[in-house]
This record gives sequence, C-alpha cells and structure tokens, in this order.
Amino acid sequence: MGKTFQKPLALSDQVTHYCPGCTHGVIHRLVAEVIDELGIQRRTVGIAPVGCAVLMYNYFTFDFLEAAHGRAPAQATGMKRVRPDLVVFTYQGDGDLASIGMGEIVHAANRGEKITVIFVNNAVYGMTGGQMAPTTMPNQRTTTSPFGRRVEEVGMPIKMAELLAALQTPAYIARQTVIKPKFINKAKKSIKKAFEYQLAGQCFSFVEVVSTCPTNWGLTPVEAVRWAEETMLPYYQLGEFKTPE
Amino acid sequence: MGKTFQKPLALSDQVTHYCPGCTHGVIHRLVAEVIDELGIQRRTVGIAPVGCAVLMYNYFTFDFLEAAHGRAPAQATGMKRVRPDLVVFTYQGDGDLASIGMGEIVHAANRGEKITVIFVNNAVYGMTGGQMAPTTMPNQRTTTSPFGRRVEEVGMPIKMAELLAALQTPAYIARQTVIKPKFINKAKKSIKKAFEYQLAGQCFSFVEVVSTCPTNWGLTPVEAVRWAEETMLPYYQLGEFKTPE
Amino acid sequence: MQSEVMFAGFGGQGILLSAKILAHAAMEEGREVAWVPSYGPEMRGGTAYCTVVVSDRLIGSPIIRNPMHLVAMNRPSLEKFAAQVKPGGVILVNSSLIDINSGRSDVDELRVPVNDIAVKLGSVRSANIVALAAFVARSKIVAIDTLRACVETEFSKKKKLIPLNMAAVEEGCKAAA
Amino acid sequence: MQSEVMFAGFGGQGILLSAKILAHAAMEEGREVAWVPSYGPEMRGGTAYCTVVVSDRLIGSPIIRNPMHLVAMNRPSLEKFAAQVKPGGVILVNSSLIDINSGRSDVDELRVPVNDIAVKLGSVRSANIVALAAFVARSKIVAIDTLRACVETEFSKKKKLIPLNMAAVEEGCKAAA
Amino acid sequence: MTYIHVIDKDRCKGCGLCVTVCPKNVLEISDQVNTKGYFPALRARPEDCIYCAMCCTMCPDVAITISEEAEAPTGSK
Amino acid sequence: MTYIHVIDKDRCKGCGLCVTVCPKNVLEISDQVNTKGYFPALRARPEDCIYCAMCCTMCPDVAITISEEAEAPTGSK
Amino acid sequence: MSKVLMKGNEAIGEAAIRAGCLNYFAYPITPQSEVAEYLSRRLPEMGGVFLQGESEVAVSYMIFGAAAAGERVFTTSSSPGISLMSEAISYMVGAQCPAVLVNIMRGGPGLGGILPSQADYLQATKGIGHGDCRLLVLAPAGVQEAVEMVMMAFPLAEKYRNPVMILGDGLIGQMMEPVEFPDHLKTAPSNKNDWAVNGMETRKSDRRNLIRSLYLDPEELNEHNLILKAKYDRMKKEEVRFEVYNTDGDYGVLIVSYGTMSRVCRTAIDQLKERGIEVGMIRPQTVFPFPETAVEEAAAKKSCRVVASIEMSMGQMVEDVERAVKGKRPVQWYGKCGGDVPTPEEVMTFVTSLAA
Amino acid sequence: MSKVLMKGNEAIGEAAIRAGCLNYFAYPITPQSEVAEYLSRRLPEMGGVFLQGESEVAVSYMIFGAAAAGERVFTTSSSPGISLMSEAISYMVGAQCPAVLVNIMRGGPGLGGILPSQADYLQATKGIGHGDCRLLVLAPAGVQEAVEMVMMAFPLAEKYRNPVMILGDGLIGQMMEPVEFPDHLKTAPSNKNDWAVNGMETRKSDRRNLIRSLYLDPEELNEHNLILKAKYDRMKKEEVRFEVYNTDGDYGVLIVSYGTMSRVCRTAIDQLKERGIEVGMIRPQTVFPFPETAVEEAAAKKSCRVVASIEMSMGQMVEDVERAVKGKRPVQWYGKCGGDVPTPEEVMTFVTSLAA
Ligand SMILES: Cc1ncc(C[n+]2csc(CCOP(=O)(O)OP(=O)(O)O)c2C)c(N)n1
Ligand SMILES: Cc1ncc(C[n+]2csc(CCOP(=O)(O)OP(=O)(O)O)c2C)c(N)n1
Ligand code: SF4
Ligand code: SF4
Ligand code: SF4
Ligand code: SF4
Repeated sequence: MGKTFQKPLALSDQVTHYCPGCTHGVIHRLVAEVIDELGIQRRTVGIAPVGCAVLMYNYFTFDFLEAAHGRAPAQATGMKRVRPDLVVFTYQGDGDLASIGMGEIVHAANRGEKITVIFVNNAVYGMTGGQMAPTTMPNQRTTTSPFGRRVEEVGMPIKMAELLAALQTPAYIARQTVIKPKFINKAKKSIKKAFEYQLAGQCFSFVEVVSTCPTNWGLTPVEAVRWAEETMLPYYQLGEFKTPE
Repeated sequence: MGKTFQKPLALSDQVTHYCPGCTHGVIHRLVAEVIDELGIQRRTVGIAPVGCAVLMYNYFTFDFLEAAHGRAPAQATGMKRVRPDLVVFTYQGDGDLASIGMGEIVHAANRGEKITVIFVNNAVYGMTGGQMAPTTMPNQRTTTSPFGRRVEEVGMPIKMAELLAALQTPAYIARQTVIKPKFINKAKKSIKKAFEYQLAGQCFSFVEVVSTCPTNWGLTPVEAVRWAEETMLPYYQLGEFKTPE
Repeated sequence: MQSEVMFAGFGGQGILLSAKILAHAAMEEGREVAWVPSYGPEMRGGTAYCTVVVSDRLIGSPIIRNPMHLVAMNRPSLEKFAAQVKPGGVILVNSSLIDINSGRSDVDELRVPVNDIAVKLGSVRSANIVALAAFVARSKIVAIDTLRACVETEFSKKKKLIPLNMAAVEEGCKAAA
Repeated sequence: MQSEVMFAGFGGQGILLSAKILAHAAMEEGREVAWVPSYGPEMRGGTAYCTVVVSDRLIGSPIIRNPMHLVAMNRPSLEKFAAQVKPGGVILVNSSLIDINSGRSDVDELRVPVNDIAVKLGSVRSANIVALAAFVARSKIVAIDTLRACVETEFSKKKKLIPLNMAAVEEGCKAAA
Repeated sequence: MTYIHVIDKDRCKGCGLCVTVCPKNVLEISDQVNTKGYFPALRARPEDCIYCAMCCTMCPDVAITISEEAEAPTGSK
Repeated sequence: MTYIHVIDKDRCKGCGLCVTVCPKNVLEISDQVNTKGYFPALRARPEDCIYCAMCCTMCPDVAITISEEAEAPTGSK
Repeated sequence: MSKVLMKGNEAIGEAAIRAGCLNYFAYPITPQSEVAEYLSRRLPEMGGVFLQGESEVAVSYMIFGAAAAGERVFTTSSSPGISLMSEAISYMVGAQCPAVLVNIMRGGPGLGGILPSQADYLQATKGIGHGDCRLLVLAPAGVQEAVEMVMMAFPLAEKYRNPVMILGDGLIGQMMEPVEFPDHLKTAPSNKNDWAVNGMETRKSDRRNLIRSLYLDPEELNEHNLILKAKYDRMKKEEVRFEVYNTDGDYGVLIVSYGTMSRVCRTAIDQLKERGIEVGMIRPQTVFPFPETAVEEAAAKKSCRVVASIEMSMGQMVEDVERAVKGKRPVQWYGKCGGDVPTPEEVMTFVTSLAA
Repeated sequence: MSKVLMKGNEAIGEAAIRAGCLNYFAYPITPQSEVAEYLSRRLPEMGGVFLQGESEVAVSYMIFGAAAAGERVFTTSSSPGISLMSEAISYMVGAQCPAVLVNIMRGGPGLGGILPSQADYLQATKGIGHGDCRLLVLAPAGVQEAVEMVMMAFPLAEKYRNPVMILGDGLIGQMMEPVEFPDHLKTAPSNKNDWAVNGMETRKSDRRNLIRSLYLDPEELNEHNLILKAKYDRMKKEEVRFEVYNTDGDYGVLIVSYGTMSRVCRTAIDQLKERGIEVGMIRPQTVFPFPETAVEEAAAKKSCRVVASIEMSMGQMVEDVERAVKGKRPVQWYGKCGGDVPTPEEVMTFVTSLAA
C-alpha cells in the first residue's frame, strides 16, 4: 500500500526563495506533475507573474516569459494567437490578477482564449510586503489596512472564479486549495483538466487556488493552514463553477 | 388627459451633434429630468466619456469633467471620495466602459463607490466609426468585424449588468432601454432610483441602457429601433439585477 | 506645373469619391497626386471637403489654402471657399442646390444643375460624377477618356452601377460644353 | 569627523532596530546622521545589513563600502564584511553564533556571546541591544546615557519590554569592559 | 383645457421616430428641408392630436414641446 | 516490497507541515540547524512509516522523496 | 508592380503584410483606425492574426507576447494610446523583444484633437518609458516613404532585438498618394531560436529559453544596461538617415524639419528661391538616432546665419537641434500645434523674418 | 519643532499632510510602499482620504478626479508605475489640474530591479506624456530636502495649475535622516472656484465650470497649447533652483549631478580637494526647468576644462548639460544604472581621468 514519490521532471533542482511553508511551492509542483503526465514540457511556455512567483522560471525546466504586473493574460493571448500549437499558461497572484490585471483576465476569459490560468489567492500582496489585496478577507489586517479591511469602505473580497463564471463564453472555471493533502489531490485533478481543455483547443481554463502567506499573515505555516481553512474556505468555496458544454 | 412637456432645466438649449435618431439624446434628457426632479443640479458633477457623448457637457447646465477613455469610474471615485457631498455620475459607452474601462468599472462597483453610472450599450464603437465592441452581437458586422462577430474567435457579447451583479458588494444594478416610450418611462424610474441610492449614501448604482447607433448599424432610425428590439433585447434582458438589502 | 482642386459639399454627397477618381485619373496620366481629405469634427453632419493636388513634380505641401479650382456641391461650401480660389481657376457650382453665385469675376464659374441631371439619369447618387465630369471637361485637368476609364474601374466591384455613372460622365461633359 | 557603523546579521536579528537606536542617539547628541538599510533581494531570508553614518558636518555619500566599525551578528556577515572595516575600527563579534574570528590584527575585535547573554536575561530577542550596548561602550561613539535614553524612548510604546532591554544595555556594557 | 403642441423644426433632425410612436398618426415628415438640411416632422393632422406627449417622450432632440394654453388663447395649435 | 523515504535536510525549510499531516506521527522537527539556518524535519519514528507519501504531497519544497528499494538493499530506510 | 492610389493607413497595413508580418493587434483610435479596418479584412484572408484588443495596455502586451514567441508582429495607435503603451515598451526594450509600433500622431496633450501633430517627438525619442529605454524612430514624409519605412522597420527591430517606432502625423495616415510596393521581404526573423520562447520542440533543442527584464542583482542589471546602451550607440553609428534639400549652394537659413511639416518647408524653400532667398533644409528620416553631425556641419557652413527647427509642436525637436548645433549658430523654433498644418506662406513669413 | 529621525518615504507622507494635503491614492510598489503604509494609519486618524487603487492607471485618474474637484491630492509610485500614469499626466496637464506625483525611481527598463536609480530623468523632464506636456520636476538629495520639496510642490502645482513631480531615487525613500518639519502650510488652493468642478453650490455661483482637454477646433487647440507653453516658459524664468559647491575658486572640472548621486560627488570633491584637485559642482534642484544659464556660465569659467554629467543612468541629464554648455567645453558622462550607487572612489577615479 506504499507509494513512491519523486520530484517531477518539469521542476528544476533549485530550492525556491519562498518562505517556509508557503504553498506556492505545492502549486508549482502540481503544475509540474501535470505537465510531466501530459508529456507537454517541450511545447509549453509558462508566463511568470510579478509577485512572489516572479522568479518561478528558475524552478521549471521549460520556456518561460516574465510578465508585467497583471498583464500575463494579454501576453498569453498574443503568444497563443500566433502559436496555437504551443501550450501557454499564466501563473498569477491575487494582486496581479484580481487588482491591476482585472481588465486583462476578464477579456481573455470572455474572448475564450485557449490558455490556462493558475490563480494563486493568498488574500494579500506577498512580494511587496503584505498590502491589502482585492481578495483580502473582511477585517483582515494588512500593511495598508492596519485597522482591518473595512468592507463598508472598500467592499467585499472579490470571488474571481464566480465572477468569471458569470461571463457567457464557455470555459472551465474551478477553485481548489492546497492546504491539506486531501485538497491537494483535487487541485491536481482540476489543473490537469484545465490543461486538457487547452490541449483539446476547447476553451479558456482557469483554476483558482487558495494558498497561504504565513509571512504576511504573521502566522506560522501550521497556523496559516488553519487560518486559511477556517477563514478563507467558507467564503471561497471549492469546486467547479463552470465547464464547457 | 393631455400632458405638457418642456425641456428640463438641466439641459442646455444647444442642439446635439448626435446623428438623427440616435437615442443618446433620449438618455441625456432622462438624466436631466431626474436631476431637475431631485433638485440636485447645483451640487452635481457629470463625467463625460470619450465616445460620441464626449461633447455631452455642452448639453447640460451644471459642472462637468471630461474623462479619459474608460477611466470615468476612477475619476468619479477620486472626486466622490474627496467631496462626498457632491453628486457624481459617469456616462459611458460600451467601448469605454466594457472594453478599455473594464478594470475601473469592476473595481469601482466592488468597492461600492457611492457614484452613479449610466452605461449606454449601443453594441458598437460609435465615435470612431463603428468598430466592434465587447457588446457587439454574434455575427453583427462592424468595421473591424467585416465578416460578422465570430463568437468562436472573440467570445460572446458581455452582459455588464449581470457581470457586475455577480460581485458581493451591495449595489443597485439595472438594465433598461429607450427605444420606445413604454421603455423610456421605466428607464427614467431606474435612473431616478440610481441617483436616490447615491443621495442616500447607500451604494454604487449602475443603469445599463440599450441604445441605438443608426449610423454605424447602417440603418434608418426606425429600422434601428426595430433591430435593437428584435436582436438586442432578447439577449440583453431588461430589469433590475441587484438592489442593496 | 501644379494645380489643386477642392471638392466640397454635404456629408452624403460623395465628395471624397469624386475627388478620389480625379486623383486616380491624374495618376494614370503619370502625374504626381495627393488626395487630402478633411477629417475631424465636421465629419458628422456639416460640410466635408477634400483637396486633390496634381503636379508634374514631387508634391511639397499637401495643405492648400488657395486651390486652383473648386467644385461646390452645396451652398455653405460655395460661401466658405469661393473667395479662396486662385484667379483664373474654375468654380463649378451645383445650381440644383445653390441659388447664389460665387461673386468672383476673375474665375471661370460653371453652373450645372447636377442633382437634377442625376435624378433624370435615375439616381441622385450619381450627382458627384456629373459634377466631376463637368469640371474635368471644363478644366481639362485630365483627359475625359482617362476619367471614363477610372470611373469604370472605381465601380468595377459594383458592376450594375457602371451604366448609370458612365451616363453621368457623358451628361456632365455635355453640361460643361 | 565622520564614522560609520555597519550592523549585519540574519533577517530576524533586529539589525535595523539597533542601527536605528544608534542613529537616534547620535542625532540626540547633535550630530548629523544617516541610517542606510540594505533593501532588495536579500531581504527574504539571507543576511540583512544596515549602515549608520555619524558625522560633525553634512553627510555626503550615504553609501559606505569601508565602514569604520562592524557589528557582526552571524557568521556569514563577519565573513562578508570583516575585510572592509577600516584599520583601527571596532569589530563586534557575536561569539554565540560565530566560532571564527575576523582575522584582522589592525582592528579592535570585541567578542561577546550576545545570544547567551540575552537568553540569560530572559529573551534572545534582546540580543541586538546587548550587542549595541557592548559596541557603544567600546567604541564610545555615543555616551551610554544617551543610548539608555534612546532605548527607553524606542520601547516607550511597548513599556513591558523596557526592563528587559535596559538590562540588556547594562549587560552589554559589562561585556565590553 | 387646451394645449399648445410645437415642433421646433430647426431642432428636428427628421429621424421619424415621433411619427412611428404617435398613437393617432398625427405626425408626418415634411418635404421642406430645414436650415440644417434635414426634413423635419410636422403635424399633418393636428386635429387628431390627444396631447399624450408620446412624440415628446420619444424625440431624441427635445424638438417637440407641449404647453398649456395661456389665458388669452393664441394662434398655433 | 520496501521503500526508501528520504528527507533532504538542506532543502527542508522546517515549516512543519509534513509533521502535521503524517497519519502515523512519524515526523518531528529536528533541533539541528541546517546550512540555511532552518531546523529541518526528521523521521523520529521511521518504523511506524507506512509510506503513504502524505508528507511528500504536503511538502512545499519537494524535500521528501520515496523510492523503491533497489535489488541490493542499501542503507537508509 | 505598378502604382496604386492608397490611403496612408491602408498602405501601412499592406506594407506590414509585404514585410512578412501577418500578426496585428490594435485598439481603435482616430486618425489611424483604417489600419485595423483594412487588416480585419486582409489578414483573415491570408490566414494571419487580427485581433482587436480590449485596450492599448492589453494590446501592447499582446504584441510583447507574440514577439516573445519570435513572430513578427505590429500595432498601430495614436498619441494617447501610445502613452498607455509606455510600460510595455519599456518592458520590451528591457526584454529585448523586436516589434513594430506605429504612432499616427494627433494633437495633444490629453484628449487634444484628432488632427495632425508632431507633439510626441520628445516622448518617442527620449521618454517613451521608464529606465534607460530607447526606440529606433523612423519619421516618414509621405505614403510611399511610410510603406518603405514599415518594411524596413521589421528587419531593423530584429537586428537590434528592440522595438522600432514609425512616427507619422495624422495627415500621413489620412491622405492618399500613389504607392509602389516593394517586393515581399524574403528575410524571416533570424536566429530567433537563440532567444525566443517558442517551445523547445520548435527549436529541436533541450535548452530552455527565458525572456525577462528583471535583474535583481545590481551588477547584473548594470551589465544588462550596458548591453542595451551598446545597441543604442550602434544605432547612432549605423542607422542615422536623413535627406538634404537645397544645401549645395550657399544658404543664409538652415531649416530642420521632418514628416509632413518638411514638405511644407520644401514648398516654402522653392518659393523663397524664386524671390532670391536661399534656404537649406535637413529632413531627419530617423529622429532617433538624430542626424547630429549632419545638422552640425550644415549649420557650420559659412553662409548659414541661423538654424530653424520647424515642427508641428510647441518646440521639441529644437532641443536636439540645439544639442547638435553646439552654439555655433543661433537656433530658432517655429511651429503650431493643434492640427492646422502651417502653410508654406506662414513658413516663408517666419523664415524671411529670420533672414532679415 | 525639533528634529525627528525618519525614513524618507514616511517623511514624504508626513510632509504632504503638513502641506495641507489629506488626500492620497496609490498602488503598492517597491521602493516606496512605506508611504502608503504610513498614510494608511495617519490619514484615517486625521479624517483624510486614503485609498489603495486597483492599478496605477486607476490611481492616476483618481488623482485627476480629486484634483478636478479642487482638492489637494497626491500619489507616489516608482518607475513602472509612473509609466502607467503617462496618459493621465498628459490629461492633467491638458486640463490644467494641479496635483503632486512622487517617483521614487528604481532600476529599469521593464521590471528592472528595486534598487536606486535615476534612469527616469528624460521621461520625467521631456517625455512624460503625449502632446506638448511638461511637469515641474523637483529632485531632492536627502530626506530633509524631500520634505521641503513636497511642501513646496503643492503651492507650485496650484500656481501653475499643472502637476508637479518629485523625482527621488530609492535611497531617498529608504534611508533615515533627521528631519525638521516646517510649520503646516497656511495657504489653501487659491482661486480654485474659477476652474474647479466642485459644484455650483460650493461656489455660490450660477456659472458652471467645465474641465476638459479636448479642443476639436485646431485654432482653439493651438491657442490652448500657447497658454500651456507660456506656463512652461514662466517656469523657466521663475522656478529654476540649483545649488553650487566649491565653485568660488578655480576648478578644472565642473560636475553636474543631482539627488543621491550629487552627495557622492560632494564627498569625492572634498577628498579630491585634499589631493589638491579642484572640482566644482552644480546640483540642479529643479531638473525641469533645468538650470541652463548657471551650467553654461560655470562651464565657461576660464579654469574649467571639461564638464561631467554624473548620474545613475546610462546618460540622460547629459543631454541637457550638452544643450546648456553649447559646445563651450567638452561634456562627458559618467554613470551606473542597476542599483549600485557609484562610490566616491569611483567618481574620483573618473574625475581624475578627466583632469589628467
Ligand atoms: C506596474 C507595477 N505596479 C506595482 C508593482 C509592484 N508589485 C510587485 S508584486 C506586487 C503584488 C504581488 O502580490 P500578488 O499578485 O498577490 O502575488 P503574491 O506576491 O502574493 O504571490 C506588486 C504590487 C510592479 N512591479 N509593477
Ligand atoms: C486611450 C484611447 N483609446 C482610444 C481612443 C479612441 N476612441 C474614442 S471614442 C472610442 C470608442 C467609443 O465607443 P463607445 O464607448 O461605445 O461610445 P459611443 O461612441 O458608441 O457612444 C474610442 C476607441 C481614445 N480617445 N483614447
Ligand atoms: S511572502 Fe507570502 S507568498 Fe511570498 S513567499 Fe513568503 S509566504 Fe509565500
Ligand atoms: S455614431 Fe451612433 S452613437 Fe454616435 S451619434 Fe451617431 S448614432 Fe449616435
Ligand atoms: S423625433 Fe424629434 S427629431 Fe425625430 S423627427 Fe420627430 S421631432 Fe424630429
Ligand atoms: S514540509 Fe517539507 S519543508 Fe516543511 S518541514 Fe516538512 S520536509 Fe521540511
């Protein structure tokens, strides 16, 4: 009943610069495993965000383009339109995708670009030191919401998966998390589906992943996992919100 | 059983530059009537879009700020935040609001800015000569979709009212039209409600108005009204999509 | 030798098209040409105008304040531009819509009821070609045969319009005679 | 007269704070000061460092390659910066974490087990203050009383931390004696 | 009481929308061009007008107004 | 068949997530700092390990691997 | 191939196709929307990519993404739209991605107007984006030259792995002139496999490619900037292009003017000649790199008493002219900025005032 | 009020408050996020407005909206963020709306790095936006001066009804120095009722106000641009600010340098003096308007053999220095661009190489 476990080939040997317990690392691994399993590493181009994952290209073994903050979906659009045979995915944080990149992600989704988007929702801006994100929870303290997010002043956290699912163009839209092994396996299934839809040239595919930022949440990795489960998951519900007919 | 009818005071005497039968004119009049009725003309600031309505400030008798293309909601946010006592509204076309201005409108709505947005959906870019808009109907020919809008290439028309209604922050969101008198009266009610919600400091308010562009549709004004009713209304359903609890 | 022709009228009167056909004809005759439209605010409604510059040598300024000739399709444009025409030039006046005259004694004023002629020919939409032909016949800026050829190529995509417009050319020439 | 002190160590060791307290103290004594942090990639993990420039006159370049003194809180920083210290300067070595020495004969090397002292005082988090006090006592860059005052104001918002850190100052001075 | 229904023929752009919405078929497009070069609407059958203001409501150019007759009745109806 | 469970102590950042997910409570955080200054995880009770790979699945740094024992059994379990 | 009468905007679109560029992303804006309208018909016929982006910001990054994959790609816009591309242009320069950008200038600042202008000169040549970021900028004076420059632009962009801008004014886009199209370019983007992220399989290589503009290590970033600077310096050596007019004989006034404005100046110069006033002109065809030496030498000519920078702006190129002239002669500016192209008469009045 | 030890970014935030500006909109970016973090605590305490916008584009228009209502408002960002504000800045200039923008420069182009740089000089002084669009640009060399310039910036923006930029490098934002805050500004935005869209009621007026940058009529737009040009010319007359160092005696080399770089140069000059090498320096405090006459005169001094523009860029301000010097002396550039601030030693080596 035992299992073997090895680093996927699509991952490089480099140790990441991520903080201890940051689940960006888990998400990286899942993407790499899926790419291994689909055998598409040699025709895949990843688009790295501006955010803590800005250096992710060091951790993968295939082509990478470094995006500008929030614009990865536009860059992916340009690339995929001129090279439909390539597998193009973006990997974006919540500041990147849900704040500055809102226009680009909504339009890429609505045009039905045949790309895959991995959206890492950690309820905060990690890279720049823990400022408030559109996904920051009500009353959550951040460096730019020192008194907690006041919803009456800045509104409710944005549920990207639900928002994109409200568009009329067919797409695959799901939300998963990687804070525990049982969720991790589901997350991997969704990510795999997302790439499969792209390979089939069928539709735009989007997987939101609820992730942790122990450093900027001011919690230990273990506490962070608990906070995500108790505070984020009730609001950011897991599951598939849309699948193309 | 007769009625009197006069030009509202909030409208200037200038004859508009709009094409014959363009319903921008009707929407202008409704906004002016509502402002008259609420008696807020002296504390209202309108924000004109970049689009055929770019010169709308010539047709009203109160303060106006000319926006940049798509950014009116951001300008309204800045103005309303520093002067909450002013009544601030934007008036935007579909290229302006749904294309280049997507990020600004979604975030203004999500923050719950206490502003009013009048969104004129005429399924095309009027000002610049009839290019495709995000709201252009499937197979509709425009100067940049000469073979008709191919949904498999550029996706389905965006339903802005439904999209904004999918956000979690309380708001007033409605869609109306002005192509016939019976609709016009409903449209006016919605516009009035929208301003009332702002006056009560209650929420963001948004009224989408299905409008015509005879010139760029290549139809007479009368044909244009029919086309809007037969083609647009079945897709862009009228009604209130969200009201603040 | 350089000469310039200004075409002016309402939006829908086919100003840009007749100017384009003239420019094309001049090009076919091996001259240097520039077709310079007025674009901008006045487009929607109002008067549109378009200048064609024809020259034997490389054209310098495409911006012409004082054209050699004027084709005025409606009254506002005659009022606006008549004074700017160089002495000795041709001013074609669409007398169907213009009841005044240019008030210039130093130009060759040619009055042609182009709309009426066009209507007789079957469609007012050929008025611009009638005017163009009349102007060309009078100014001799290009040969009528070249003009005929260019009108034909212009409408080659809408073949059924060719007879109407060829007739317009002939009637225009007659009117100028 | 200008002198510069470089504080270096792991991220969590309170480098920036002790540097700030020294800068504050020097300012209180009426000197010109600049507190120059290293910000950038090395922030996350890795070694952080911070330079304090103290001078009698307007400070020119805030960028110092060869500081007068060094306070090394961990081994990597001693290895990295020891060689850059100017002859005659003070190098404080946190001997609790550093088993090597500076290898410099032309400087005043002061070895203090600051972590052990801090732990004895009740919390390793006061190690930076122990080191600061020891350094100040040896370098006499500011008066100990000024330092005491500044440590107190620094923690005035977290009153209950004051006793611990005042004790750290005293122990630091002792260690330097 | 009586009303005065006025079409400002120089504001009118001749779009014809009022004509289509008039329940009593009062309005028509004139064959006289106005100063702007448009063929404006006119009240072909004023006697049928019920002053419902449908045309006013529809007009994009506020070219039609209806006012109440002043004390001393004046011309145009 | 047997497996080899290896924690690469210099990849490990000592976040402790693996410890919390191990169903058999095999893992603990060591008190020996590693080259990066972290206290890595170690297999405190290897004999209880059922090689379910829960820890591997959870580890954000791919610091844990499990491989099948080669023909000639080699050291670490 | 014989001459065709074509509108500048359409000719630009056709020229790109003949340059082997079948990928176009753009957002509508007057006075250049005809490029998009033209290509929205032509490119699908040819199996190319036409996409109207949701904004100029998005378009600029679509271009970046396509260029990163090693494909020829271009966009067109006008002044406000170009400002919105500022960040992406800086990124493309930093990431060394070739692409062609056409700016059909309109009056500014802000929304300004839609008529011809040359008021984006300083932005295009000096301040297009943050960081040490330069474009090679070509300035056509007519439809034929616009066509030639577009076809030149792609190979130049690839030679330098740097974006190239065509800086034209509204008139160039709107007017029709006879054009003769050169043959289709044979060259394909060369050695793109060395850098493009087009998939290892495409390259039949096991080396992965990476495109980035981030260099966290200051030494590395400085090195990177020295590489970019070396490219700009090379442009200054190898790419300077200009035309002279009436400079053989003696002239009392030297005009420096480009684009549509230079054609007006040419007419003015001809008419002044008839009046016995000799005026020379240098017309920069590349505004970055600017023909410094040519201007300096022409200004230094004994007969020349004054240099005039004549532009449809409030005085922009004049800064480059002053730098070039190095105080050897007084430098004057004449211009207008609002959409009205100054007439030959206006230019003559100004020049005679100088000559006097 | 006595001295406090404060980080540049926080001091900038506090200075704005003392300048009577309680309205701040911004988007996070290193190395200036501390301004937002500081103000997110301070402004709510004071009943001011703190809002983190969704992007720099949105922020730039929020500023525009607030300024249009006649309220004091400012934002802070760093290089890539400033590029995204390019369109809005051009709009604000065109619409004549006062506002203060702080650019804490980082290495570029593109994402570049997060360490100090001065590579946005040309963008800030010449190409910040499309159209004839200029900002008044102040360049502080320390925390105290940053505070003073921020407090100066608001009245200047209102005097000219034009945005004013503070151009600082990452070090100015990140370092702590003692600051003495001037008293709170008494002045409120003057005569704003003449132009602001703050509601007729607020103005107790029946005249409505209109703010626009669109002038479809070319004559009108040209008029408008002449008005703007007149403002730029007035800035050149009235606002030039600079500091001289060691220029009383004779010097063989004249350095022109600003911001953090100029402090390094000052140290180098002191140390060279000890070695008997005399070097003078002009430190522009306004980089637009640039102190042209001062530089020209200082360069023309008999003893001066060469002028050096020393900057943390690949050679940007050197273009203004060349224009100013008018060929009277050779002009050299020295710089680095990546985040490493050149050391006094490096500057000395370069300068001695020139002196030799
Ligand atoms: C145009 C621009 N604006 C701002 C920044 C600064 N910046 C870098 S990363 C980042 C946000 C990162 O947060 P998120 O996207 O949530 O990713 P995370 O770091 O949390 O993984 C910001 C604002 C930038 N680099 N470019
Ligand atoms: C940044 C920028 N991009 C593009 C334009 C050109 N432009 C002006 S109006 C317009 C679209 C107008 O269409 P819409 O918003 O639907 O309004 P309508 O004219 O149909 O009423 C565009 C693209 C511009 N002025 N600024
Ligand atoms: S800051 Fe947050 S998101 Fe970034 S690496 Fe650390 S834990 Fe992960
Ligand atoms: S172009 Fe269309 S939207 Fe614009 S005025 Fe004419 S009809 Fe109205
Ligand atoms: S609706 Fe108004 S504009 Fe149209 S025809 Fe009637 S009166 Fe004239
Ligand atoms: S999960 Fe990985 S990194 Fe964290 S402690 Fe366990 S082995 Fe180490």
